[in-house]
Amino acid sequence: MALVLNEEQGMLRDSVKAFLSERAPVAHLRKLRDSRDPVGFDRKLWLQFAEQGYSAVLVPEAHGGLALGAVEASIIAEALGRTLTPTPFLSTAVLAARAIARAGSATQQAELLPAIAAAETVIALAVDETSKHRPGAIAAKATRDGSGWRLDGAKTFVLDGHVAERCIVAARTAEGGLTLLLVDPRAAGVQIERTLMVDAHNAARLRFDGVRIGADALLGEAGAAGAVLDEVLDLGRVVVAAQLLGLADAVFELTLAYLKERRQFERAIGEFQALQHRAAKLYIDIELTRALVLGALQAMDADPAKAGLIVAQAKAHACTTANRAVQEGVQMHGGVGMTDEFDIGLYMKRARTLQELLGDAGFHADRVAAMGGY
Amino acid sequence: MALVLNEEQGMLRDSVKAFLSERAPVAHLRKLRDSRDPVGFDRKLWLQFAEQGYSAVLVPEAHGGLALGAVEASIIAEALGRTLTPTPFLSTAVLAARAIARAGSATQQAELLPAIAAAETVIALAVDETSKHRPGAIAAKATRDGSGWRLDGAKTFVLDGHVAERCIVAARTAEGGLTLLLVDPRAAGVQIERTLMVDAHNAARLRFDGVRIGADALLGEAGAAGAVLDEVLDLGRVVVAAQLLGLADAVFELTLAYLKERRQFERAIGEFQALQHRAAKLYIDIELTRALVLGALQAMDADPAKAGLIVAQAKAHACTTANRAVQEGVQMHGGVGMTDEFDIGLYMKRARTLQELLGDAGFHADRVAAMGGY
Amino acid sequence: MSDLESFRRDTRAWLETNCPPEMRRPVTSESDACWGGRHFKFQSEAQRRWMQVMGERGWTVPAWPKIYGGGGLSKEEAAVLAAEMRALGCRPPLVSFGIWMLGPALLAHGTEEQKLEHLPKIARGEIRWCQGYSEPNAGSDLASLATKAEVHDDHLIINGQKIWTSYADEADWIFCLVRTSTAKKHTGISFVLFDMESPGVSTRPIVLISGKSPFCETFFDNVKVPRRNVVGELNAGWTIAKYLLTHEREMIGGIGDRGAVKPLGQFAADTVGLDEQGRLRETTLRVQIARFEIDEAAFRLLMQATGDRAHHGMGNPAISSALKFYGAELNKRRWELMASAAGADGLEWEGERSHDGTVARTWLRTKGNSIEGGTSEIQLNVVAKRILGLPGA
Amino acid sequence: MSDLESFRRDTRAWLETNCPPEMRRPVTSESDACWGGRHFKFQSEAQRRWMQVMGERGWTVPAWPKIYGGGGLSKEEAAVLAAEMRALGCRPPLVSFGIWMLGPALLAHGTEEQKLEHLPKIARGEIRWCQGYSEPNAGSDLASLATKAEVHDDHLIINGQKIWTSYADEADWIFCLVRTSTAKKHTGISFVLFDMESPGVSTRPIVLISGKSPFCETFFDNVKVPRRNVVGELNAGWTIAKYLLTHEREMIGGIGDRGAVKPLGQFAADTVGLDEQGRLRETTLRVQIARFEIDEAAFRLLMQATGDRAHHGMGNPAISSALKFYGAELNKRRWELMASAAGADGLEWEGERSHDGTVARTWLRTKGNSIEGGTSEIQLNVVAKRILGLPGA
Repeated sequence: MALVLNEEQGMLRDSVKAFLSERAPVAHLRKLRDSRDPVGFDRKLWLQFAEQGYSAVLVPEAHGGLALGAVEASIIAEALGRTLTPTPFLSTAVLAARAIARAGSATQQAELLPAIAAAETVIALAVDETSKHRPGAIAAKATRDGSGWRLDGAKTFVLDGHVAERCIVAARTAEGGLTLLLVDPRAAGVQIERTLMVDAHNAARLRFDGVRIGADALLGEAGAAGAVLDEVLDLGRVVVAAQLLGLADAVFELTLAYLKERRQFERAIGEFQALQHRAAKLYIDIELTRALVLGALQAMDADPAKAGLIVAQAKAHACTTANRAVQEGVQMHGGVGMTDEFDIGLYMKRARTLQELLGDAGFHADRVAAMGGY
Repeated sequence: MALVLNEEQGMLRDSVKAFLSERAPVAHLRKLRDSRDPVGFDRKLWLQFAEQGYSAVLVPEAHGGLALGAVEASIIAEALGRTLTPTPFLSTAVLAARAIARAGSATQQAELLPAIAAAETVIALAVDETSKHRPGAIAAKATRDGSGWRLDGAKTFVLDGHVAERCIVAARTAEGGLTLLLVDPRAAGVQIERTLMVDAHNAARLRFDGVRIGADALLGEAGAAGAVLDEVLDLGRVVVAAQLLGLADAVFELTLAYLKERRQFERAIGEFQALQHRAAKLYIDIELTRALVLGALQAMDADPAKAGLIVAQAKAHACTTANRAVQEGVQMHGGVGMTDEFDIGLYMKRARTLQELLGDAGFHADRVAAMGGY
Repeated sequence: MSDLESFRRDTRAWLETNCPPEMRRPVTSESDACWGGRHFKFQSEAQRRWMQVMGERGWTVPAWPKIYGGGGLSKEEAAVLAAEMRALGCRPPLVSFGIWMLGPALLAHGTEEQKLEHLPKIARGEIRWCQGYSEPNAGSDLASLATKAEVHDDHLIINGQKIWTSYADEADWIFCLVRTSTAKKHTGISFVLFDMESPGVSTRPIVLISGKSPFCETFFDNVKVPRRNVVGELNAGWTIAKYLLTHEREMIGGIGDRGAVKPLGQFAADTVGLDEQGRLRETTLRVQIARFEIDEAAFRLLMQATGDRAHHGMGNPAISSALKFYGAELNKRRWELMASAAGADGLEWEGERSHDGTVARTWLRTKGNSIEGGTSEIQLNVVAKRILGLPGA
Repeated sequence: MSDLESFRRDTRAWLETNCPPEMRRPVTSESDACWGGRHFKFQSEAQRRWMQVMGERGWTVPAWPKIYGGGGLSKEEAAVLAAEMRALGCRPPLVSFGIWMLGPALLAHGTEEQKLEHLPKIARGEIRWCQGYSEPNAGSDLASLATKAEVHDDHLIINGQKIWTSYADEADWIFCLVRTSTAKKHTGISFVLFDMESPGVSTRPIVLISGKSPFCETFFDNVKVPRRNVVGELNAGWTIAKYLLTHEREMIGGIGDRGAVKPLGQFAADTVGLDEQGRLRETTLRVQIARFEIDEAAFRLLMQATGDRAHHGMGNPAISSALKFYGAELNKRRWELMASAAGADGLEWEGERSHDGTVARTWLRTKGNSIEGGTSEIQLNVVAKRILGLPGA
């Protein structure tokens, strides 16, 4: 497949970019942050996502969705990376939508997927338990309890966890297999703590103490959720990589404009060769990420089970590039880049979170080595 | 202790630099290489080392030596790094001298140390068995055989191994401890293969097949040579680090001169800011190495048993700096730097060998982490 | 007993008597520092008293001449005092830009009248100073500053704006670079002192990406300053500014050296955990931290070597630019790695568990290290030119 | 069946009949390449025959017009031929600077006479060309070249020296940049062709740090060249040179892509070994290789994406500079890591075990990747200016 967007994808890219730069530019995030908004995103904007079809991108047609792929979901995520707009897109329309579409029962799908497509719900995925992403070491326990289940454990870094209507919780059964459970956060034994994050996006810590869950709340088969979880996480990773790419693009544009405009020593600072070479290298890194991410997205859409390596490569590369972009961005802006008034700091903060999310460059480099047999 | 050379050390530095730049500048190595010299170093020059006292630097006074320390040995090694002069200084006057002084019997010391001081012998240390330095995994076997020993195994990267009169071979006894054996390379069962190296310095592979060794050839106690070997290796490492420092200095001087002299686009290439910044960073790296290596040398002289961490840091840092120096050196010289006629390639080759010798940057970074408990 | 030994004995005895026990506890936060000045809120009576008794003795500025409020100590005596204070764990009685920056500048360039007027008040902590250098369009290229001072017979009228004036909102006086001539870029600058309570002065705090900061924007609207408040010759302030910039660089160089903080490897071992072989679970992080610790050790030794060389009359003063560059970059690396080791926990911005986001905020704050006090790019230019002798450009 | 399909069928049939079995084996070393020319020593009769039959058909240069010795194929047909050759494993029948460089330049800038004289000989492998661009004092700044051509009525007299002329000692003719006017730097250069057997031409091979090389120094001592051998206008050779430089860059860009070589991680696993967890024993190397492989994957995809974009009429042609830069740096990194993974064994320079020092020599040779064909610094300048639009300097 050619490593370029097709015509429909190009149109989607243009429309979502226009939509977000008009309705939710960086000032939108700033306002939510400064007003200490209790929800952390704009519910009206989220409904507009449904009007545009963005929240329905991964939902099957039978449930009111567009049944598009990772490439299209990432076009939206990339645009969100450019404007830093907080929405439940990743948690709900990507991670939850894919988990439910892949593993949900007919009843669950009929109940939840149309709601996702319509942006009428927020569903969070709870995987991480330690400060670093380590999905191989999930310790939350799902214990059989009569006809249903009992859930014990704690989750951290749960995106949109404090406003979700449902949580998909990954837990381990007594036999050691992974299980996904649909949990109502209002159930007895669930404790929710919103964590205010550096990037002013949503996250929460959840505790489950003997939470009772009906048999119908199992997402897929007990103890057999490993493959589904792998696919959902890989999808999330490559979508986050695309978001990092959009972020890096936006930061680089800001920086390049500043290099041309800011004058010191009687010339534009962009005339200084040391900065020129650094800018050129950063440009090349961004182009490398762009090609690799698109390759990973196409691989994900072709066959998720075979995309593990390139997804790991893409997430690692995107993390490194975005990190470099924000570091160079702040440094090249000098003092003004250090002020909260200027947007570039918001990009640096968001890049930090997106790097950590679903495994950082080091985590994925380790996977690349392991998959390469060394 | 102040991190500067004292007056005597300063004098030694000046004298050895003058001696080598007069008697054995880079052309000396080139001549040995181009003539495919079977010995690989100049025996007359080695005798002159004795006249200057250089070969006696680490030999105790009782055996005709100067009884100086790692700092002084490294002053000589640093100068050798500048001129790339091949000599048995490291193998014989540093590694063997320290091993014998620390672990040798009175008889052994009386026989060998004066010969080292007088540069009348060459003694090689044989430790490595694999392509990467891994002293923790020595597999050569020393088996009791009547009153003496029997040696089986293979060694690689043995400096001066093809011209040595004796080899100090590290082997493991049946109980698992390390033992040092003084082996006569002419003994039955010893096979020697000179390996022609990229840097035109001496090295060999040795094989020992049932080599019989008298009880008097044991250096120290059987199975208890671990601590001595650690000290000897650490001494070698920091001396090699100093050699890399001298090499980096010389390469940087060459490069800096070229930056000032070579003109392109109507100006000296050293006017281009991108090159200026790279040169400035390289300068700083070299100064960092200089300070760290001197600190490690002083620590080694104060108490070798406590110097492990800083020695590892110094060798790692020196490897990284010298590598950067030769890479930048060749690149900044452009085409001419790629020609064999020009000296800079010889520095790049020598840097490669010295990096590999006694553990590269990665090996020592790993030790730093292990000693730091992480 | 030598004079120095008896000085040591007397000093120790005096310190033991006069330094309050509260002032012998380790400094734990920036707010423990005593800055003095008209409006300073002392943390405790002990803090006030410690500043006062030391100020009376001139030991807040031990090496300044007594006539200017200093201790009049020789270099050796000052070293003994410092050593004894360290031995007893005495906190610095007073910190200020007056002591670090203005004092040395006035001693070198001020008139007798200026010295007598300002230095004793600095020594006693009566007047707190801030510095007015950078402007929105004069950062790295400081000499292009535009704050204008009209020169009249006996006064100047100042109009313009400064930025990055630390603690301007708490300072009593400012030392400030202003343009008194537009004829030439570097020679049209003057160094002036004035009271921040002068009509027409206003300040606005700057919020950084890391949160609140001591920095301000400072605005001058027809501020009238007596002509005698110009230090050095009119239009010759650039010499003083350059002197102070080098001075500042040396102070900031120490930033990369954080010996007191828990070693990174141990921090990471606590947050990330070790595997069965006792290695950090995150392999890449482990390698990066080991390399960082190697570079950190080298930097610590280079700092020490630079001091030792200076002590032996060796070394190039421009090395301070090299140290400033490397120290800043090293500290940024340290906090990138800290942030990475802290993982998701380190992303928290408020709340008790994260101590109001210490990791995230410090990580962000360190990004300024390579900008403030001369950018990393400027330092590399200086190294290239003044140490390596590379040609202009 | 479409025309293209029948072309495919015919082509395959012809190749199956005419391509000798020896010429269908994979190329294993540089010496397998057929360069043609007056003095070329064919490796085998099969090699000679394969060049000949393909040359007669014009398929050594399938897209050139038939009148100039080419195959006259459309873009689509040429792609089919390439695909079928790949499918059968046919080796390239002829490689040469005439095909890659001079041919395209002549097609674009040559006179009819020049095309008819030179192109068919290139196509049939009769004349082997070398290029004379760089000089000892004109490397990155090629336009400052000094090789002088005195212009007479019907001939030029050339004096000077070229360097890095690949295979000059085996070439029959040279295409060469010479200075025909000193009035202006860029506009005083002419592009000339002449026979290497002309009196006054001599060559000297260059030994590289990696050993023997195809490069030569080439000296011109009063070499007489007919005036009609100037390509394009007199003093307007710089246009052709720039065209060829971009062309060269695109070719060299592929250098970073070494899909065929054994993956680094596997090479290291073999040389260094794995621990009980199946990880490379050298932790740092493991992390560095993983990062390399990630960047390598990205580069491979960027190469592909660049092709795909060009195919869709998108993309900036200056991207070739970005690819050249990154490809060269990547290949250097690859071989630094190869050398490190090979350890002491990789230091050997001669002898069977090391295949005469393949690792060490290749490692050294790659250092030239970021110098030849335009240094990395020049490529970054181009990216900064032509893609990012950063201002002059």
